[in-house]
Amino acid sequence: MNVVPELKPDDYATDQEVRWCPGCGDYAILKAMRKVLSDVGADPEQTVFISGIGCAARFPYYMETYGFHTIHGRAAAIATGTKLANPDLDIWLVSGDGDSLSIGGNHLMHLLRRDIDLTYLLFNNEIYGLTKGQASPTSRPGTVTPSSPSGSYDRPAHAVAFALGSGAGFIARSYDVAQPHLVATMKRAREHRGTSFVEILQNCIVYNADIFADVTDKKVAGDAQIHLEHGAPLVFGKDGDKGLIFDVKTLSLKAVALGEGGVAEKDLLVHDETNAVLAGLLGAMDGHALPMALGVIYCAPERPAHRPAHPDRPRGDAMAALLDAHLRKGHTWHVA
Amino acid sequence: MNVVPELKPDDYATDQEVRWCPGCGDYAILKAMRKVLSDVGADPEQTVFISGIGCAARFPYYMETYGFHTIHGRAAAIATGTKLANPDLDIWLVSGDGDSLSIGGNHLMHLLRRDIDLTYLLFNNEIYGLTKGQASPTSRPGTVTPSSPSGSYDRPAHAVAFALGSGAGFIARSYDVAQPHLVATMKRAREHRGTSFVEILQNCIVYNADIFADVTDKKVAGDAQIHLEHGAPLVFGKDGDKGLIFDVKTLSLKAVALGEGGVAEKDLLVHDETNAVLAGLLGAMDGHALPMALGVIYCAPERPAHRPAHPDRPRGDAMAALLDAHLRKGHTWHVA
Amino acid sequence: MNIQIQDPAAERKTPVERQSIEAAVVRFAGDSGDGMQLTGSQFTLATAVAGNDLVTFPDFPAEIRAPVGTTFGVSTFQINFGSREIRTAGDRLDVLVAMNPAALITNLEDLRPDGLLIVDASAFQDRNLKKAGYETNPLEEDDLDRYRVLALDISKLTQATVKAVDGVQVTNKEILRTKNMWALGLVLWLFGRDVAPTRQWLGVKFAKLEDIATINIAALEAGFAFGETTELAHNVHAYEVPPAKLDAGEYRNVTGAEGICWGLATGAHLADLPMIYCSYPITPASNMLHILAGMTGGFGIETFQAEDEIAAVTAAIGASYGGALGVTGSSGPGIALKTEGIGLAVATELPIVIVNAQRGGPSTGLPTKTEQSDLYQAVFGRNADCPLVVLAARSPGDCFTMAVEAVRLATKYMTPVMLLSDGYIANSSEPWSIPEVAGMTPFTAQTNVVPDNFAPYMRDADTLARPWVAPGTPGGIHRIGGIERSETTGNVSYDPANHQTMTDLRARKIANIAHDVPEQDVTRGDGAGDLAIVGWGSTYGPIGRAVTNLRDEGHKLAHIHINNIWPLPRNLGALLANYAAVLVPEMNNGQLVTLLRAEYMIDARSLPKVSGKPFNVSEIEDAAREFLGETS
Amino acid sequence: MNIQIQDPAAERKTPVERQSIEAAVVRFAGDSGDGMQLTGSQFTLATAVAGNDLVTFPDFPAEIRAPVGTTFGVSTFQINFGSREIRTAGDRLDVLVAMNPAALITNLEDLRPDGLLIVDASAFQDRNLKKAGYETNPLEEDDLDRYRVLALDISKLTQATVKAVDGVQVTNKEILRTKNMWALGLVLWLFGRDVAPTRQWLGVKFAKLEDIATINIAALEAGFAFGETTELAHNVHAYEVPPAKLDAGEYRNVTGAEGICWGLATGAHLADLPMIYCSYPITPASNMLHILAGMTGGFGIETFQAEDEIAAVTAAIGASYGGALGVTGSSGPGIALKTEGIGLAVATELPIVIVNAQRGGPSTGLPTKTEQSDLYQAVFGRNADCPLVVLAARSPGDCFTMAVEAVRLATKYMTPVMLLSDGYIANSSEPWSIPEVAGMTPFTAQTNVVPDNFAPYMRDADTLARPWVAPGTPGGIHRIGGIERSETTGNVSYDPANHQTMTDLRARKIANIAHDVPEQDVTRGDGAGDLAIVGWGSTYGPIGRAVTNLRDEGHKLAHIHINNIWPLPRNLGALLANYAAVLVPEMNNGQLVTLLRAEYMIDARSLPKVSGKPFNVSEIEDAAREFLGETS
Ligand SMILES: Cc1ncc(C[n+]2csc(CCOP(=O)(O)OP(=O)(O)O)c2C)c(N)n1
Ligand SMILES: Cc1ncc(C[n+]2csc(CCOP(=O)(O)OP(=O)(O)O)c2C)c(N)n1
Ligand code: SF4
Ligand code: SF4
Ligand SMILES: [Mg+2]
Ligand SMILES: [Mg+2]
Repeated sequence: MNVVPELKPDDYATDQEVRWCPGCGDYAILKAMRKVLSDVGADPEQTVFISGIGCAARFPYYMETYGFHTIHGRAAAIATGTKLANPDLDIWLVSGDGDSLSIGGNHLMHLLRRDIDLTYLLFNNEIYGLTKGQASPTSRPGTVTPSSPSGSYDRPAHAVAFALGSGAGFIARSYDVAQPHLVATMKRAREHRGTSFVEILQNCIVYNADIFADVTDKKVAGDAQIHLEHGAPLVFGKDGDKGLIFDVKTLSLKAVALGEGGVAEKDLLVHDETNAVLAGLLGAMDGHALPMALGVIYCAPERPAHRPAHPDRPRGDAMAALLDAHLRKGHTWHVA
Repeated sequence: MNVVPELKPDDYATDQEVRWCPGCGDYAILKAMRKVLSDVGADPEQTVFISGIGCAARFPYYMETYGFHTIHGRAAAIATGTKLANPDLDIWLVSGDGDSLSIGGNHLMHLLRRDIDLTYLLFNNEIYGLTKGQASPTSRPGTVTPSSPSGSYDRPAHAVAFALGSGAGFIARSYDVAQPHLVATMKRAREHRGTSFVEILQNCIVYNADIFADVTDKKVAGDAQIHLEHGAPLVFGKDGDKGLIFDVKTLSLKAVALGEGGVAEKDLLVHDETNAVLAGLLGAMDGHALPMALGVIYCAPERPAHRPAHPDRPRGDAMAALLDAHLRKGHTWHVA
Repeated sequence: MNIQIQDPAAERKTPVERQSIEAAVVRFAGDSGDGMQLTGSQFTLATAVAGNDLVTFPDFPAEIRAPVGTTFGVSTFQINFGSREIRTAGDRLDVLVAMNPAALITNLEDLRPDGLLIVDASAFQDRNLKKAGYETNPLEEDDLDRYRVLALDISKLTQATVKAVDGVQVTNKEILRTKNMWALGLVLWLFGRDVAPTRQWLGVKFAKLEDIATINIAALEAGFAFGETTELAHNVHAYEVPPAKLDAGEYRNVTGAEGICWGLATGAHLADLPMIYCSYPITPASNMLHILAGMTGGFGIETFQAEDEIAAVTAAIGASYGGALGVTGSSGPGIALKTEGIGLAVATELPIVIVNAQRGGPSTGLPTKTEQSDLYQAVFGRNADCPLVVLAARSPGDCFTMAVEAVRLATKYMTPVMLLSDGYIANSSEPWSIPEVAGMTPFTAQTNVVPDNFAPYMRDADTLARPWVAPGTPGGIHRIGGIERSETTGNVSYDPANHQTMTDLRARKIANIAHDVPEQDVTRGDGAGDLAIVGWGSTYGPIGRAVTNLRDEGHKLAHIHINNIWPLPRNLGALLANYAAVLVPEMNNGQLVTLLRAEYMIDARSLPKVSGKPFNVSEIEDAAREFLGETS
Repeated sequence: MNIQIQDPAAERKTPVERQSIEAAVVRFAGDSGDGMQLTGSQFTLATAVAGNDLVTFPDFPAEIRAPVGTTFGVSTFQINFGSREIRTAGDRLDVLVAMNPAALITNLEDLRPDGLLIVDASAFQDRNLKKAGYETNPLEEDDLDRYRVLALDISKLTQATVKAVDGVQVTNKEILRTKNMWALGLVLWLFGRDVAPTRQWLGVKFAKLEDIATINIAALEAGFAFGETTELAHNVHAYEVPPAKLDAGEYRNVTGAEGICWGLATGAHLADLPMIYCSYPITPASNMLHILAGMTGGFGIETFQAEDEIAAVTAAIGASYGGALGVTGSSGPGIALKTEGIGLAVATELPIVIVNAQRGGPSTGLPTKTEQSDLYQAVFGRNADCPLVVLAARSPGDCFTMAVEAVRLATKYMTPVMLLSDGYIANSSEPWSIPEVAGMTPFTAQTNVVPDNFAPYMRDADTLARPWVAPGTPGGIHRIGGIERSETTGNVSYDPANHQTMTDLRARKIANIAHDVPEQDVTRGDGAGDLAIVGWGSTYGPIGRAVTNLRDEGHKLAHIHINNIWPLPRNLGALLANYAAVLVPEMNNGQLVTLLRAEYMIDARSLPKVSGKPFNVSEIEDAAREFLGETS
């Protein structure tokens, strides 16, 4: 690797005009991404953005790194091939909720179980942006769209639950305009070895505007969000006056008011990002009855890599000799 | 529906020669299936078996009901179409672990989240039988096969965890030769409304013989299995002398010996099949540190069906009139 | 040059004298946010109501909402209308309305010399000019001298109008959004059209936003009044385009997407089947999903938005297996994904209809642009010998007819039918003589009747179709599958002779359909001559116009337009042999031409165009002239 | 009829007199559990070592392990060997070894009249007879009179032999499993072959099971000795098949699957690239995955068993994007699923090799049977105008050559290359003169070199290839994608003229490859004549034999065998024009013939065969005779 001069966020911008709708949450994510790369001093030549198809998937065009805008739903498989070809690359995968969880669900599942070392950013706007607003698998029941004029029927897919069920080793969540939080979360994801899965709630201002406002709106954020920190008690609330405890009877989480009924911070559940069961409980909270969990929901302890390292090979004559020997293995005979 | 005469298990057999390897676990499942239909008095004319491709997927040929042997991995989508066309049908979907969790993972996920009312039988032999023994996504790491001569690398997919993560409403497990248990489990699955997902451990005697023996072998079954019953304490062990408790510190299950340290049956966890968190914990037990859970692992409380009932339509002239009116909606004009 | 910026307070002029013309091509071009599609549709409506024949061509940007003022954010709507038969959206514009510099720079080259250019001068500001790539303001240069330019400060004009309306509570932004209605009003006046239908439509659209309705209507009427009352530049005439001689009947505008959906619904009705439309969104096929999802009023239509295209086609197969009419629709890349599934439908001989709204490729290609390059895929694009029926629609109205035919053939012959439309047909519209569904002959398909001596692969002696017995049918228990099946019984068979028999049967069944579809007619011209121009799909318009023009010049050529792509019409080979030369214009690199050459050993020549745009009439004329021994 | 069941204790006979013959066809047929594939391979080895030319044809049941004794559980292995050039596995059998009634009933019709039938009489028991569908024991009827029948109680013979071996601890079941070795011994004797290679092989195979090795070797030698010592029926001769005149060199047997894998590995070496083979198991392509997965000894080959075929092809694309040689292999239905992905490789101009081991279809079809019916899919089967290179291998050895060529063309022209083999080639074997990799000219591909004035879609003036710059390369940062790209810069472009340019470039790049591949030669015969029989792929053998036979009879015909399916060889049209007629035998319903007719306007005629079986030489001869004006 060559020495990378210090780069500012803007140095990661290409000369291509950014073509999202004005006000789209994707702009904020783009901004955060450039900051992440600048902060960690990423070498643009060793960095690759791979995406599927969708509004989100235009991302690579705007990053002055290597980039591949592929086809709908297959970015996970393509990135797997690229990583196998060159394990040194720092690969970022950008994909929408339709791209990831509708047509691409199978590849996402297998990427996660194979734990290929890359960072997966799922831009979840709960809608198909690029194709003009049809319901996505993450759309809430009853979402009225051109393809569901009487409201969508199907129970939504849940990104975090799906990732856990698929065996993901790293799961985090943030949202578009939560700049410092998003930047920090993406950095953690980049550090983790194996597939790091990050759900980013993203506002599609045209087809699903403000769908996350009940969680992200500044006015409600305090009570509707909980920011996770490994080893720290699960405190939330505008004034840090609430917390989560575990109810053994129902095997579920419960919100409590600190101070009330004698509950102190020490009585609260402590976040353990290595605990998959806790991850399932936290991941499921939707910001209504319980606050939505943001940050690193799950980070499995280092898992053994089973796939052998990239195979070495001799070159030139040495390889020719190897092949010539291989072709002559087993029974051969000579004709004079 | 017409009156169905009483049918014996053998009455559900076709005239086609069964073409599995002698000793294959599929025979036992076939036997159980015929018994299920006979026991519940299923009308063969209202019953359909739909399968993908694989050894397991030959199933429909052997059932004297309607049947469709389709293509690899797509049975879930095909069955969805059939159910939409005729909601009265009793549909059984038969699929191998490769068919379901490799090529077919995406359709399985979406079937489960849509909760289409049918019974899904996943024959898990942890191997690709039909194509002669390659590793499947459920194969254990290190499985030596023609496609993984140095042992398979990838972390296995977990059927129950995947089903939970996909939002399944009914999840059960049994195994091929556990005849009464398998029959009872399939009956429960059939009764449940929505997609009932049943993992059946199945012995592929040719390519993965006895891979489940450490759980299913009569000699170890007592300690390696736990049979779930809703509302009953989680007791297991050859002599019913062990049980499961919940460890709040680690949010995990723990096996205890009854009597030891004063643990009595009343201290044990009670199975609540409506609790998804418990389902996750039970489903993950693999028969080694903790016994493998058999029976109904999860059965969600009745969930509202969002999809409207099959649309009614007028016929003949009435429909023609409806269409003629529709074509004339909006601006029209007359040319004389 | 001297551009005259009109003042709204200009004097009242003398009563309008309208110049009568046979046809005109108008294009509205503006920013995506400028509402050009609505403007175009409303002008279309007024034009249709006035009795003209017409063809429209909407062209959207690929971006959802591109930044304001950019060239890639320009949205256009073109209409060709006239008192004669209109076949294309028109090669060259008579009138271009450009709402900003980006719209001007990207559309000007299509305006004919001396054509009328209406621009919103208020949008020609520094920022906009720069975004469009202009160094200087074109309105102040003399590059526009070849056109008749009407540069108006539409912002100011609109604002003035709306301010005059009493008691409405609107923002300036809302006022400026009505500029398109002002422009529409002016163009309506230009062609002597009625504002009433648009006024009515605005009232309905903004029923819940009364003030918005009011200001839009005010702007519309102001634009019209401006034409009526203001002395425009000396070279701006008002026109009259008399009604076309259309057959008597009730008419409406129809887009290709509507035509297909209504045709499918009608086909399902004629077959007496419920229909399940299984699809995954993709441009330009999504419209069909939207239209059918909206047909909730008891048509027996269910839509299923699948997780991907594979699920869509296989769910359609499952639906047909279950006794409904399974239909799936997509566009090139999505159809590619359906390939394996379609093979299953061929093997199990289940009827499904697959609609392909073709778009530019390969791969993601040009999703919002038109092309007809999936003919190879339709006819040949499956593993093994895997024949099916391929139909192509030639116009929005023809979409209806072909969709009905697709259902008829699928259900009668128990086969998948692929119906090809394209991005152009799907979105463009034409006046359509509304058919009478009540008068159509049913072709009832029965899925719950078990024939005597039933076997799943027994065959009708004429059609070679196997019986369609859906699960749930008493007495019909059987099993089917994708492994080769024994003739008649349908049981799995690896027997070599049986495989040969079944392969032959599958091919013969499809080939025989040629006897059940019309002979190929000569669309225009005589049954023999110097040149046949053979087309399919949406080249219908430009080929037709080109042939008419050349025949008017005395050339002996004919237009032959093929709807039955596979099997080809039974007389086609003989017919084509009557012409000295055969030319095949296609919006692809020469696909039908391969088929014709292979089938008939006729030295058909290709005229390919792969630019994402329909043919211009002149392109076809030019190529034809070469064959006719002339250089134009 | 009078069948003589031989007694092992029969008298020693007079020294063997061997009848010298030019060639012989032998088929071993038995239950799946009878080890016929091993038996056949060992006989092949001995035959190859003896210097014969040969072709083999293994045929497995579709079932993994069908119930014992059933007709659908029969497994066969056929070998044609001789002192002349051998081109097919042979139409008619000279010797049939049938280990049970099911093997007899399903194979007898291929035995030539007066052919030698060796049966294990001990298997002709009631149960087995019934399972095979015999009402009575055929060995006791006179239907077999037209053959020379050697019915032996091989069970008894084997048991007797093994019992004579000292000190082994084996079960009776294990003893009976050596019957195949006994039969092999006898057939080895029949043709005067050496048992040594098999003895050695058994020693290695059962290195850890000494007793099993011992009894197998004992059975093998006993079978041989039985022939040597026993007075066989008067009409059973021993044969001698002298060595063939093969070119000097080191030889081995190679299957098509091996040929392709080793060719890919060699190609990757010549291109100096690591290779990543991405695949999803499917018959008959899985073997390639198995072989390559086994090549762990430092060849720079990685295998990736993907979750499905879409992931396989797209991972291969990702691998090539990453700077490795991405390869994917599958069979018809799996290739169908790759269609969309391949379009991306065409659009982004990334090199991948796609191997299609074709099988019977449509849909699941006949997975274990051969067919060459994916030519349409290979050439035409994608959405839009989406050209790529299609190559076909004609024999197991040719698989190696074509795989190297596929890598060369893919990397030189930055294009996907589809390489067609089939179930027959993949599994059958032939002696192969082992090439010297060390002597081959490299065609190094560089993925980490940035050309001057780099732009991702700049092009080499000769090849029209764009540069291959993998991520990680200093100074080469760029982005690519599936949306249409601007010429040179590769930035997204919706410009109509650019799309036309790029479409033309894509087509021209592939068409130009015709100048870089050999001109079409005449495989056999002269460059002009009454008839050209044109073939591709695995029809090579039967066409070659048929043409040789007919030329020996004095007919003026030639065999032209095409390896370059797309683009077709540049001289092919002119060459074919030299023949009065062109006949195209294909194991499909006439696919290459479509291409030839469309391209060259030559009235080529199809000889289709779609039975899951290779052509018989006689079928081609008969069809050719009709063209040559004779009825045979
Ligand atoms: C094979 C295929 N099917 C369908 C499409 C059309 N398509 C493009 S993006 C998209 C979904 C976009 O939604 P999402 O992934 O959520 O991304 P967003 O636009 O919301 O960022 C669809 C259906 C396609 N390009 N290719
Ligand atoms: C599209 C496609 N890809 C691959 C195959 C080959 N194939 C058939 S069955 C199968 C997997 C079988 O494994 P599983 O689903 O576990 O079923 P089992 O045979 O073990 O019962 C594969 C890979 C196919 N038929 N079609
Ligand atoms: S459609 Fe939605 S997601 Fe797409 S660019 Fe516009 S605002 Fe963003
Ligand atoms: S291969 Fe395995 S799963 Fe398949 S039939 Fe044989 S034993 Fe059963
Ligand atoms: Mg989205
Ligand atoms: Mg399996």
